[in-house]
Amino acid sequence: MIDFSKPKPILMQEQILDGIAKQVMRPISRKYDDLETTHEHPWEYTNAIWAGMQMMGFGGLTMQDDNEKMESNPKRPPLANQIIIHMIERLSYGDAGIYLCTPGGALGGAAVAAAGTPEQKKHFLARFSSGEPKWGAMAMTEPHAGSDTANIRTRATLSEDGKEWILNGEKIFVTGGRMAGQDSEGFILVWATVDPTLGRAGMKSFVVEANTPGMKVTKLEKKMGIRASDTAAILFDNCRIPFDNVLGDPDLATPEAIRANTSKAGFQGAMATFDATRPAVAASAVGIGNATLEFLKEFLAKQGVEIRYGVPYQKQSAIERDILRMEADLRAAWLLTLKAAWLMDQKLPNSLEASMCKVKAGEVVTWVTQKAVEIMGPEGYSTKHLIEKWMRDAKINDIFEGTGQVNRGVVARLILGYKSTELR
Amino acid sequence: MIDFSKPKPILMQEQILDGIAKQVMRPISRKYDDLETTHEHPWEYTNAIWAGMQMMGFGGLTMQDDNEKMESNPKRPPLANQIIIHMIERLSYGDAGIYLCTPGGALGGAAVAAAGTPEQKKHFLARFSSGEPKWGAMAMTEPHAGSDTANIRTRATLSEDGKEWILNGEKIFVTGGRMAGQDSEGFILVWATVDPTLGRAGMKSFVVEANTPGMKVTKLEKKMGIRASDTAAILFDNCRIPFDNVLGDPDLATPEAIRANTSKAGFQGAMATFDATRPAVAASAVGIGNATLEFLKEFLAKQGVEIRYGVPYQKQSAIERDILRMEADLRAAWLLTLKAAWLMDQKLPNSLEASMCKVKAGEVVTWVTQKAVEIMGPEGYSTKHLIEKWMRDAKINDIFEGTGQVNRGVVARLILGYKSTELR
Amino acid sequence: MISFQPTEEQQMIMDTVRSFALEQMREQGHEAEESRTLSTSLLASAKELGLIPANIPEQYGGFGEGHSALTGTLFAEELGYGDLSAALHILSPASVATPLVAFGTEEQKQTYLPKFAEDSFFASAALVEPTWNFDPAELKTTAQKTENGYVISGQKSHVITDGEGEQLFLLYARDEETGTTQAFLVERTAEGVTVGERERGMGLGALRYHTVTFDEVEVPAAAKLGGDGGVDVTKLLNYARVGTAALATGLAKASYEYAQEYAKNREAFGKPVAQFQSIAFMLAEMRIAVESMRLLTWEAAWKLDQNEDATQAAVLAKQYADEYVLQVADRAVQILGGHGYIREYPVERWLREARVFGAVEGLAMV
Amino acid sequence: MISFQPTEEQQMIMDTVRSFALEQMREQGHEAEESRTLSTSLLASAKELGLIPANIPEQYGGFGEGHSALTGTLFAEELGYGDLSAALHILSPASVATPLVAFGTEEQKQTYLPKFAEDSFFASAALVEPTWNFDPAELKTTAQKTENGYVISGQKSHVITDGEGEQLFLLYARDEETGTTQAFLVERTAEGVTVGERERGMGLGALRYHTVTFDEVEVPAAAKLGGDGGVDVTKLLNYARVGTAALATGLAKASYEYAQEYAKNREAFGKPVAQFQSIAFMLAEMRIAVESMRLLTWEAAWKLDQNEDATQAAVLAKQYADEYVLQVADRAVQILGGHGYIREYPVERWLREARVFGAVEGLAMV
Repeated sequence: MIDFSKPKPILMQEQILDGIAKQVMRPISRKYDDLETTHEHPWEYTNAIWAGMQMMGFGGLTMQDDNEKMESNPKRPPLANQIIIHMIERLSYGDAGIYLCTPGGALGGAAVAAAGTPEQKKHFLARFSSGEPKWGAMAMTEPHAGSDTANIRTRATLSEDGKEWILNGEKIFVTGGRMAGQDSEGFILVWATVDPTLGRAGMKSFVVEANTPGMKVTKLEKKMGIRASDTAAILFDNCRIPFDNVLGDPDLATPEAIRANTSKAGFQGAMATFDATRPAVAASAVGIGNATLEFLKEFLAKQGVEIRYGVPYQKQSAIERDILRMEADLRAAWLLTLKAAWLMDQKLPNSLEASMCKVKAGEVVTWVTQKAVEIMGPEGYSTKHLIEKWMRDAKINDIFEGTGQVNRGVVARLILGYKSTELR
Repeated sequence: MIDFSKPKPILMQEQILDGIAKQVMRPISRKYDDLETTHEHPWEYTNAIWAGMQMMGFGGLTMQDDNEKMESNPKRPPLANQIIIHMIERLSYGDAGIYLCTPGGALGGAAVAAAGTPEQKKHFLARFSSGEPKWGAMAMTEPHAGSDTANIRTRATLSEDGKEWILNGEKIFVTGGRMAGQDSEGFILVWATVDPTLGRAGMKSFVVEANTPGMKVTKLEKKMGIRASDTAAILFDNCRIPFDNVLGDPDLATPEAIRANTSKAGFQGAMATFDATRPAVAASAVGIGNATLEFLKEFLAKQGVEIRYGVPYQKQSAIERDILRMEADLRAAWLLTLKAAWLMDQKLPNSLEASMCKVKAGEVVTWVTQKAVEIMGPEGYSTKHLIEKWMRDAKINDIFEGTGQVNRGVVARLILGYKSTELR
Repeated sequence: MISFQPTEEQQMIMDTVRSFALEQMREQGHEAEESRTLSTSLLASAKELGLIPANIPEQYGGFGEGHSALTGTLFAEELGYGDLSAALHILSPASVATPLVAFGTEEQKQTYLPKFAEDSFFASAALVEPTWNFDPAELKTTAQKTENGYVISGQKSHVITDGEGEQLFLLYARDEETGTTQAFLVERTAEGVTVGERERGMGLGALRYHTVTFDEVEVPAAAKLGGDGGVDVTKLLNYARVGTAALATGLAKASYEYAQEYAKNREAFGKPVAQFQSIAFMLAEMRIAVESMRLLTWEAAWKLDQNEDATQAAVLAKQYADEYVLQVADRAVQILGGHGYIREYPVERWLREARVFGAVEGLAMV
Repeated sequence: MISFQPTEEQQMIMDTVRSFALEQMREQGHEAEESRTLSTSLLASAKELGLIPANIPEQYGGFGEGHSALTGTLFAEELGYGDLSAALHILSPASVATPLVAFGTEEQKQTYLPKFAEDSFFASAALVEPTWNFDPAELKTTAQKTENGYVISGQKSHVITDGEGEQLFLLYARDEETGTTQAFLVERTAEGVTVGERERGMGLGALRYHTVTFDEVEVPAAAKLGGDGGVDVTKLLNYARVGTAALATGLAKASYEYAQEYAKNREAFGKPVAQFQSIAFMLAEMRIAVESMRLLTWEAAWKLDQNEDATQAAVLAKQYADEYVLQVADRAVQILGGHGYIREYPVERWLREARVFGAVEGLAMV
């Protein structure tokens, strides 16, 4: 039955997260935005959310992982992805930059959960639920390969004794790369090719434990927004990791095995990751949008500006018209996101929905925040409110995890039934 | 010196045309829109404009042709294209469907003027300035070649004695094809290939006199708008025309000559035609937009709705905001059009500007008319006003003479310096 | 619990109506528009779909378990996917039945609801007024209380009829006593009712709708829907909002699908035009628009069914649908290029129809 | 006679300023933003461009043949093309000089205009007020007529300064006597003037601007610009509108060009990303936007120079520029993808700056 009522676990979580968003995150939003140059970690938040997560019964923000935990309890319906997107929405409503500092596996964890063997999941993900906060991260983009992920140059070669992989290459735009690779006992999930002549089939992902010799954070980017979160460039210079740290069956990861197999499992692992991470980004976008809209409406109410529903266009004010459009667009983005997460929880294919919600949410939050600054005029542009920050934070959602253009391409290929050779 | 003052000839023309638009065209707009099924010719208009054109000193709406006439008089500045677009704007402000019934060479004439030899211009274009009204038309699109004009299949072969071309093929979407090819002593300018193996180089344009045996109007389309104007499908079945009726030097038009020459002059002739016809379409679009906006503002004024200029967004009504956007967009489209025409009058390259104004005007008139219907609500949707008709008429301007997409492609290739093999 | 899965029963309804839409409604759309006449056999088969009886409880001659706005939107989307003129005609009686079920007094229900099962019975709302800035909250048609009932005067437009036959109107007027908008059951044959000439618009050529004048029409007190308590007009308007939003979703889906098929089959420069990003990305956006129109509509209808305050959700769903149905239909025309402008292809008609959503409020109800 | 050809003199100005913009302004844009300080050598060289003296007649120490809004917009576009923070600072004195030339009494001109040639002299408008819905037609700052002059009270924001030094303000206030907006020449050192902390916004980090409080500031009657006749504030606002529209055009052009170069050089899937329609068509639309912003601005400025009623044209040019500069800058970021979000590349700064146009009125004047 079509139903929009929020399940209890989500309602319970929401109370806690709403409190953290408003009482913990908002008061430090401006501070960590300004502190970008030093990249100080927002411990006020991390400690609070870490405690909150233990309380809520799931430690670490690692997507599919939790679904499996839940499935072990047959009385609980499959909700993990819905819970996660609700969580992300609320934390991003608090502060999208600080949200990205949430302890957990993040994209790295999601990739392990999507493509790892049961042993790997257990081995690599357990850390995120207990002890000190830890972070995961994923390193995919390279200076010369943005959306063209098949063109990755980072190389993984086997050591002579066949017991280790040796990574060489440079990664950029690693969200949380410093937290995961240097500041905690986390790991970085690195995409590399075991043999460039194999194209996409040669692409594999490798778990590199924090502070592994040969891995070095070389740069932290200064960004338009989400400044509380580090965005790292990472160099791999003869970085040696155990043979078993390649995701999936390691014996199938050697160039010889791939040639024998000619499967594209490696790259498809990345694609499966996107099915979870794109709704996550969309949820974050919606969170920023909701924060903006709420603040804006409260601001207008204080100014005596009423927003009426059901008044014909001919009698609306310009602001009313725009606010209604903002609300409808944001709600549309959210419902698309919710459906993508629900499908995933149902173990139904959701690649189309994952890209659709990402396209919509990325575009909507961009215009909603830009419009909000305009509506609030000089007050909107000033740093005395957070609206200007939210506009800066918003824009990344139309860019990372595939730009709006990349995701339109995914949607188009799926609805048209085209391969990427037919439509790029 | 940058200057926006209208020259005298245009001011004088405007008075006459404004009268024709309001007093002759508007009263018969609805009638000829409804009469589409019979395709009766709007003689009320044709007779009036024919008289008016004689009065204004230039007969027949044939673009570059008039510029050359003007140039023969050194005291007159080069204004022909500016005059033409002002004329088209005003007549389309009257009625865009009826405007397309204006006697003259139309696109066929423009093509002759752009690519014909001096003798051909004289021979083929003289008819449009005197005697009974006559029409020209251009036949380019085929059932399986829309924007892909290089893929034209209509074939021109030489007769055995080499004295005639024999045309075979089918053309569709010939604007005014019946007026030009059947109902008057006009002609149809037909694009055909003299040798399909030559690609674009083999493309030539041929003047086919009205009622030449072998040329037959097979169908008149029923359309969303511009219903007063006929849109014909034309069949060429062994249609024989004189050797000299190929535009440009006929001796260079044979497959052998083309192979020896390997020039693309044929197709470039078509492109040169677009430099004149795209601003013409843009001007027509602006005319419809201006009619719509004027009517709408008068309507609103009668309802007591004021449109204020200089009020901050925060104090505007939704309608005010939209009307201001409509006005700015329309004016922008017009200024782009004016610049494209001015460049052409200056004998400066204008392909970029011609496509830019076409993109802008086609899109703007579509949304302006759609928005106007919305603003006027039930009154806008009803056939008791012409607003609904203008919305139907408007849409063709984003389609013919290259869709918005085709023209974006032209703009992109020109600004990026790409060939069509690099960007399509 | 969140779910996007219709019930089995709903799925069956959707499948049935979709077949009807594709096989019968779509088939006659062009001819109906050109001849300005809906096929009578089509309308007869439509009755067999049982939309309206499904919303009428058994004791009043229906077979429904009760009214569901959500089920209604599923139904309406499929009808809009078929043909909008026919859909509006088919849905017309619902805009009287739904308010009757929701607010009718026992007597009103017993008197009127069984009629909806009769073949010759037709009913429609008389809500819209012929003003450019029509606002259901500020009607110009007035109902004055008299000793025995009400005297109603005013003019309505966009009133759907089934020809010259008898017909029941649900007439909305400003109740001068309370200052609220109320609804009255008025027979077409009542004195003072004049059905004017058939109206014409940019689209909906096949739909028969009229201006109707009510000149001091006297009705008994029992004609006021809901008796003394009257109706909650906000709720009725919300039913209309989700209903028209669903129709718009169907129309948008039809346009999107048609354009997609065309783009896959039409070649230019040696490949299908769908392989060009400019076309492919438009199609992707059209798909996203259709999907999100539907979800907003579902959520608003669900809220209505939950008896939650649904006004905001319904208004947003409607405004969103108004905007995007036009954009999707416009792009479908654009993708077909020259062929999109020709009446042989349905997309130009769909564009003309798509514009009605933003221009005229309250054309249908579920 | 219609023409789109600048005069030779104008062309020379444009070429000079464009070189300055590319070689000097663009160069320091990033560093200036990060350090929140405009290069002093840049500002010194800017004076040599002679923008303001060119608008001041010779007898008052300038070398101009008179003020031309059109020439001003040509100038402003190039400055905006260079760097917006620097451009606003450089243009700041013009927002006092232009009104002086246009409306000053002989005495006011003689007193103040020659100062504009002095190196240490700085001037700025105090127009904007710190309210979300700022409306120059309804100022909250008031000027009360007294026996000897006026007492002015109110608060202004976005007042550009040159540091701590002396400075002349052109202060806009509601003249309580006439009920119109009027302008007053007020020295920074006048009693009751308090320059508050430097303001911060999303962009324009290098620009020094402040909230300034005017607390019962007494000025002589001679301080009222234009004497008893006052000023035609509509005309002044129109100068501001075309000036900021021109700045927006320049900023949009910078964004468009940068994105275009990037797209031609950045490869993906084996070819430059500019060869994908989604990118190429965005660039085409950006080019069209820049071109049309410019033409609307030119026409409005031309009308101002013709002494025609230019309000409608100026308002439209401004509103259009506000909208499109944001769209163009946003798309530039989008085309650069991840790199567009990084402060090393200028487009993210340009996006933050682009938003100021729709948010804050009257920042500059030509």
